[in-house]
Amino acid sequence: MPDFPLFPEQASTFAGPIDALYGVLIALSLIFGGILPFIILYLMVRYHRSQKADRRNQPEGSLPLELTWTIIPLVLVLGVFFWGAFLYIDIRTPPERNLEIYVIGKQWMWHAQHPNGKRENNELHVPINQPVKLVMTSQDVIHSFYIPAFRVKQDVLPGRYTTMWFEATQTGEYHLFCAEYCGTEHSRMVGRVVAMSLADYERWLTTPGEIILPDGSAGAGGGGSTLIPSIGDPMALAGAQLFTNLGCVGCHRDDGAGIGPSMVGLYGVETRMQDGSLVTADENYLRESILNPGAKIVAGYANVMPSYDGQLSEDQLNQLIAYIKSLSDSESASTRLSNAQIASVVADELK
Amino acid sequence: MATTALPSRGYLEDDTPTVWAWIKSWLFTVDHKRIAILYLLAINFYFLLGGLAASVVRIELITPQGDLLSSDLYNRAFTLHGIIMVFFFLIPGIPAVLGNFLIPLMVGARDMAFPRLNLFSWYLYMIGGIFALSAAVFGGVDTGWTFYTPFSSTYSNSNVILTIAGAFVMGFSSIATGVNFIVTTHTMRAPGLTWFRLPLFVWSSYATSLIIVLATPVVGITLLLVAIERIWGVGIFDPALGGDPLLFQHLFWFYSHPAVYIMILPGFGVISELISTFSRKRIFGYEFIAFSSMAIAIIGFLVWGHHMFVSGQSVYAGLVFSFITMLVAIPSAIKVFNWTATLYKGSISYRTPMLYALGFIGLFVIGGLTGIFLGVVAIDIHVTDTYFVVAHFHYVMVGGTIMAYLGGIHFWWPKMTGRMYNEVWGGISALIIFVGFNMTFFPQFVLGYLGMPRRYHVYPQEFQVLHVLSSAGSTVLAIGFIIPLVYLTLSLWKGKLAGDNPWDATGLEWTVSSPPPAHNFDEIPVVTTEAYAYPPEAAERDAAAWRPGSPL
Amino acid sequence: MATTTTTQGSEVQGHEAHADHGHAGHGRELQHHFETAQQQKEAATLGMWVFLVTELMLFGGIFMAYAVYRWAFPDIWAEAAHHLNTPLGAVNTVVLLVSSLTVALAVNAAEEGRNKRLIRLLGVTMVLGVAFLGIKAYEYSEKFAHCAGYKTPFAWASGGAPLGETECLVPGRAFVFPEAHGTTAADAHNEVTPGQGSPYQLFYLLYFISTGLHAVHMLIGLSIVGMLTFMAARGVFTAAYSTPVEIGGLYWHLIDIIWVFLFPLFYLVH
Amino acid sequence: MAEHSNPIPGADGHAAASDHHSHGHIGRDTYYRVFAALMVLMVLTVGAWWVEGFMEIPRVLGVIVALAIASTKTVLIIYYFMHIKISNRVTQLYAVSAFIAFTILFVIVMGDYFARGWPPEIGPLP
Ligand code: HEA
Ligand code: HEA
Ligand code: HEC
Ligand code: CUA
Ligand SMILES: [Cu+2]
Repeated sequence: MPDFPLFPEQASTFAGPIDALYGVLIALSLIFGGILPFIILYLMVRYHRSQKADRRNQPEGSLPLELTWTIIPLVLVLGVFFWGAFLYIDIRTPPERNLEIYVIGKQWMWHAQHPNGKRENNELHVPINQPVKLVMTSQDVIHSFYIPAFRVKQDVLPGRYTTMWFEATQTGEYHLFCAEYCGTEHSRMVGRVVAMSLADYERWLTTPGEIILPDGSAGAGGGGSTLIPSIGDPMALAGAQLFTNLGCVGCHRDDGAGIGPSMVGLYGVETRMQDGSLVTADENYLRESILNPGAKIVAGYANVMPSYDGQLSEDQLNQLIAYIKSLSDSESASTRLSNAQIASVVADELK
Repeated sequence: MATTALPSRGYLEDDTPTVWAWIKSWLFTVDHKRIAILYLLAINFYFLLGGLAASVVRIELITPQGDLLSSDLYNRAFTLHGIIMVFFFLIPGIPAVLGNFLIPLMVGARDMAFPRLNLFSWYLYMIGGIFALSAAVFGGVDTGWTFYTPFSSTYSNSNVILTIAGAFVMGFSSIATGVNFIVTTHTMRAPGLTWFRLPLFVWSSYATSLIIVLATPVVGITLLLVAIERIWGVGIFDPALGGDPLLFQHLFWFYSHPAVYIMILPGFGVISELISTFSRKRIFGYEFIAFSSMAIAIIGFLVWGHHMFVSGQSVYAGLVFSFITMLVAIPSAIKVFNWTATLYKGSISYRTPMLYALGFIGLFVIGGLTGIFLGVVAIDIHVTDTYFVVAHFHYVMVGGTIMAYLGGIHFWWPKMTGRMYNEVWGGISALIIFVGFNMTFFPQFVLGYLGMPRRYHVYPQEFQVLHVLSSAGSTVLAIGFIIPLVYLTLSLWKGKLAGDNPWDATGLEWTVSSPPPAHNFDEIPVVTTEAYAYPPEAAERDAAAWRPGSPL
Repeated sequence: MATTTTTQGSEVQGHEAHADHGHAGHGRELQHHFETAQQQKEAATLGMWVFLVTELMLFGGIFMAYAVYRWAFPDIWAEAAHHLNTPLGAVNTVVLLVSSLTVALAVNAAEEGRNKRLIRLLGVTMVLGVAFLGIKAYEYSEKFAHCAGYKTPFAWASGGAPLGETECLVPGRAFVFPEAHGTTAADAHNEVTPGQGSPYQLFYLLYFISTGLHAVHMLIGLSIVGMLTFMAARGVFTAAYSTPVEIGGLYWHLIDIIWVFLFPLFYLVH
Repeated sequence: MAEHSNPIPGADGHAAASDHHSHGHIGRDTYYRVFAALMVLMVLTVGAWWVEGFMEIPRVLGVIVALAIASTKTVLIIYYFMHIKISNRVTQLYAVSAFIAFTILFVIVMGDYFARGWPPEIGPLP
């Protein structure tokens, strides 16, 4: 990196458009912030008391003038607003197909989990030319995930998910900052984002690395590479394991014959609640259903599901959600194994 | 009704026999002018304290490592800086000092409508200040001035409650001032002084009071809830306890955005007075300036969410807030253009207050225009919580409000004290402040766009050059702030007598003696002219009277 | 004209719109800085109204929080509200409405210069105010008694009948919301909702904060009315000078208005 | 500017104020009638709540009914008991200003929450 940059690197698809808008705003500011002082300076000198000048017929006000300098700035800012608004909608609308990475912020580190279960701390490896969607939450206070070179930032809140997406365009290492003040070591909640080619990324995914859980303990083994071909998504696999271990299967049977509704095909679909409302089963809904099942009761079922609040770490919650999501994934649905099968595979793997 | 009329005794004079009686005559005064002086002393003390904290922050930031302060201390330093500067300096600043002193004089009244409430508000201010100070002394606070939950309500282990108590009490002080201004403006105006004959300073103070009255209670109760959450461990804003942190942000910014207009509107009022006086002509577009103050006060209530663009609020809300933020800039633009137009065909003199006024326009325009950058959501996503924001608000708060405050203090100094200050030093320090200010804060725009997050105590190496530049600038700035302190103080003894109207200004406050008599007016004046009623030939005469050697 | 420095000494006080100020003094007093009594009265009334605006916004913050959470947890709200003592709340509402009437009549009496009637009405108002606070205190202590494990505050004081189930509706670490009755059968899983982090607690938190803040305002209101009674007894008010009664009355009505909203919002939820 | 541009009559300096001593007057019987109305409304609120206990009506409706009744009571109290009926325009404006400010707060905040839903999502756009 150069030692004295004046402009940040452009390393994502957003960087160009945002910098362009920024440039326009600077130009606009130069018109007002540059010309206006010039006019003032001119008037200051021209009409300084020591200057001979015509001071008769002073105007006291003028409606046309007032309208001019009301309407012109108004039109300009509205123009800028609409430009910015469309850009904003882009920034907030991830494309359909994307690589989903879970991010957990905690005082004072970032913890990321890739789709195959590979985890990393204070680093984020992403492929370039590939939309990446981060699904983020916090374990304690509000943080903010900020990659200046990508021009993206999103607060990370405790107790819910926020998302953010970007598409890196250049390989390289970039700053990762926590931008929302979060306590003592806020300024050390930094890391780096490594953008690499897709091939490198895939290779990186399969290299085993030590897993450090958010609570600081080291988990076992690498990215579970051997399982990927046979089962697919180890994140979901871990979730499946939990689903069995926590006894969810007891009520949520895939055939729908349990006390609770089946999880198959649940994610992303609208479900009818007892009070008649329709709720889309997204991450937040799933999360709420697990932590606070009584909040929304599915029509036709009783409010008997216990709350798992306080019994699951954010990690485990993410895994459960990934598992439930995998049950709706149309592609994987055909190759999907039943709960029991997964459990047995897991059991084998753990031996 | 008492009859001891001592018409020409200045409000500063005393016939108190003992020191104790003298102290009492100040501490129990209900005279709005004395209360203004009490405020002046207290507020300037807090400014120095806040400045000291800023200096500590700037020194620490010279190097990218955290070598001077621990991260804990650094967090406490900028929090102290922010809280003191916002709650104890800038919000009460112009209203409580200049407003208290001038509003009754300007509307031709003998005092505020509620003089004892006025004194009470000073005591509230002092009590609030003592809370905040003791919080700092007993270990400080590290939440940032925004008190975001759940950090402030659950995680921080610093003196949050004490500080909140300070801000809460201070809030009621500013409510008291606001109520007083509103009622005074409505009921105490001299005969003939219609709304459209009021000086623009009164208009803008009125708009300010409106915001104070409507918004301050909300932040009061919000902070109270945070304190309750902390004390009893019950959650309104902490998701772990069942609440929603965004609700806090909504409630906080519902006050704190309008609060930035509490800070700037009185400044607008001062600038209107200065520009007109030192151009020796009527202000251009009086009604537009007056109504734009009210427009800012009202529209200002609709934009608070622009502080929450990346907080997780809905996309719709983001778009709406962004849109209205664009609108709120327009009234400010109207003001700036009208001030500029006032200069045209005037007879401009570069007296110290005018230098501050011109500096104000330049800096406020930069600050305001970068506010537009921030209001455009797409840009804000990148620059929010970076030094770009820091630079923006220092340009409007320091470059705007403090310039106006200093300009106003210089302008009315002869009225308040009866003496003139040293004009040469005045000009010099205004220049130093202008240069130092730009040196300090302009690099921060660049830093911010590069991605330097705010509230960072250690930072990547490549930002150092700009940080050093900024710190160097802040030294210059500090010098610029200390010089007026010196010559203004000296002028109390050394300054030459000012006379009733040293600037040849219009306005009722200039018709009474300097310093004004204790009860302001012997006879309540009857107003028959508009504000800024300079005769059409005033500028011409003034220019004609200029000889080499008379003041610039 | 008095000079300001003498004002704080021997001079008698007129009135002040702010509730925190004393009202000692006698005779109708025109403060030195006002020109006419009419002006003084207008200032006082407007001042009080502006102050009431800030009071409303103070409660506005709480109402906002209430709105958000009620919208978020409608069922929980309904269930939680059933544990409040609605009859007592209703009685209290009536008590306050009656006191509003007596205050309005008192202002009327003051305007007409009927001092005896004024004192009587103010007295009745105070009795009603105290009754309101008494009932409120009983409601509160009932909740605290439940936390301590007793059915009623009296049982608590005398060590009497214990409460059958665990219930503690006072927000804090001990908060326990009793098992929902009437919902589907013996569900072993649906344990008692613990204190921390349940929206039930949010309901009670908001309930205690808003009624508590309201009770504080009641206390201030009572002392204002007390002060007015005292002044009336000293014969301060005449048909021509009754502004303090009027603005004191405004404050009392405000307290009433706030309760008018608190009652349906907390006690009448389905 | 000429005097006639004064937008707020009756609140002008005391010169103007003194023309305005005799505001209206509210008689005692009015107070009694208002009180009776308040009592009726009181019964209505509790009654509505009681009825809602048996009837299945949308929850929102119940809230609206309760708030409408409370607002009516408030208007009665403010208008008659608090003399807004016979106050000057400025006082009347201030009396409504708090409600306007609260409405702004309420509409915008609830708007944001509606758009996000509960549990809150980032926004309506995925
Ligand atoms: C005195 C205080 C003050 C003032 C007056 C302003 C004025 C404005 N502010 Fe500022 N602001 C703050 C103090 C202030 N601000 C503070 C303290 C913060 C940070 C809080 C924190 O997080 O700690 C902040 C943060 C802040 C943000 C949030 C940034 C973030 O955290 O992400 C935004 C976003 O929209 C913003 C916008 C604006 C706008 C649009 C104006 C407008 O009112 C400006 C209008 C003025 C002009 C536009 C200039 C004059 C006009 C012309 C010369 C004509 C030409 C104009 C056009 C063509 C438009 N401000
Ligand atoms: C009115 C408001 C105001 C004013 C005047 C200032 C003035 C200054 N501010 Fe301030 N600032 C804020 C309001 C203000 N600031 C706010 C609200 C924040 C956000 C806080 C937060 O994040 O929570 C902030 C944050 C902030 C930061 C960012 C910290 C961070 O995010 O990490 C920085 C860094 O450069 C800074 C610098 C300065 C400087 C150099 C000045 C200079 O202008 C100061 C110049 C004055 C002096 C130097 C005093 C001179 C006198 C002496 C030094 C004499 C010694 C003293 C005695 C004898 C008692 N400020
Ligand atoms: C005692 C039985 C029981 C157990 C154990 C149980 N659930 Fe449930 N669950 C239910 C019932 C009944 C419902 C439907 C009623 C409701 O929405 O609360 C439900 C609903 C859900 C829903 C919402 C489904 C929809 O269709 O919208 C999710 C998601 C869910 N459970 C996940 C889990 C997970 C994950 C676990 C284990 C950690 C689990 N449940 C354990 C009984 C159970
Ligand atoms: Cu995490 Cu700042
Ligand atoms: Cu703002």
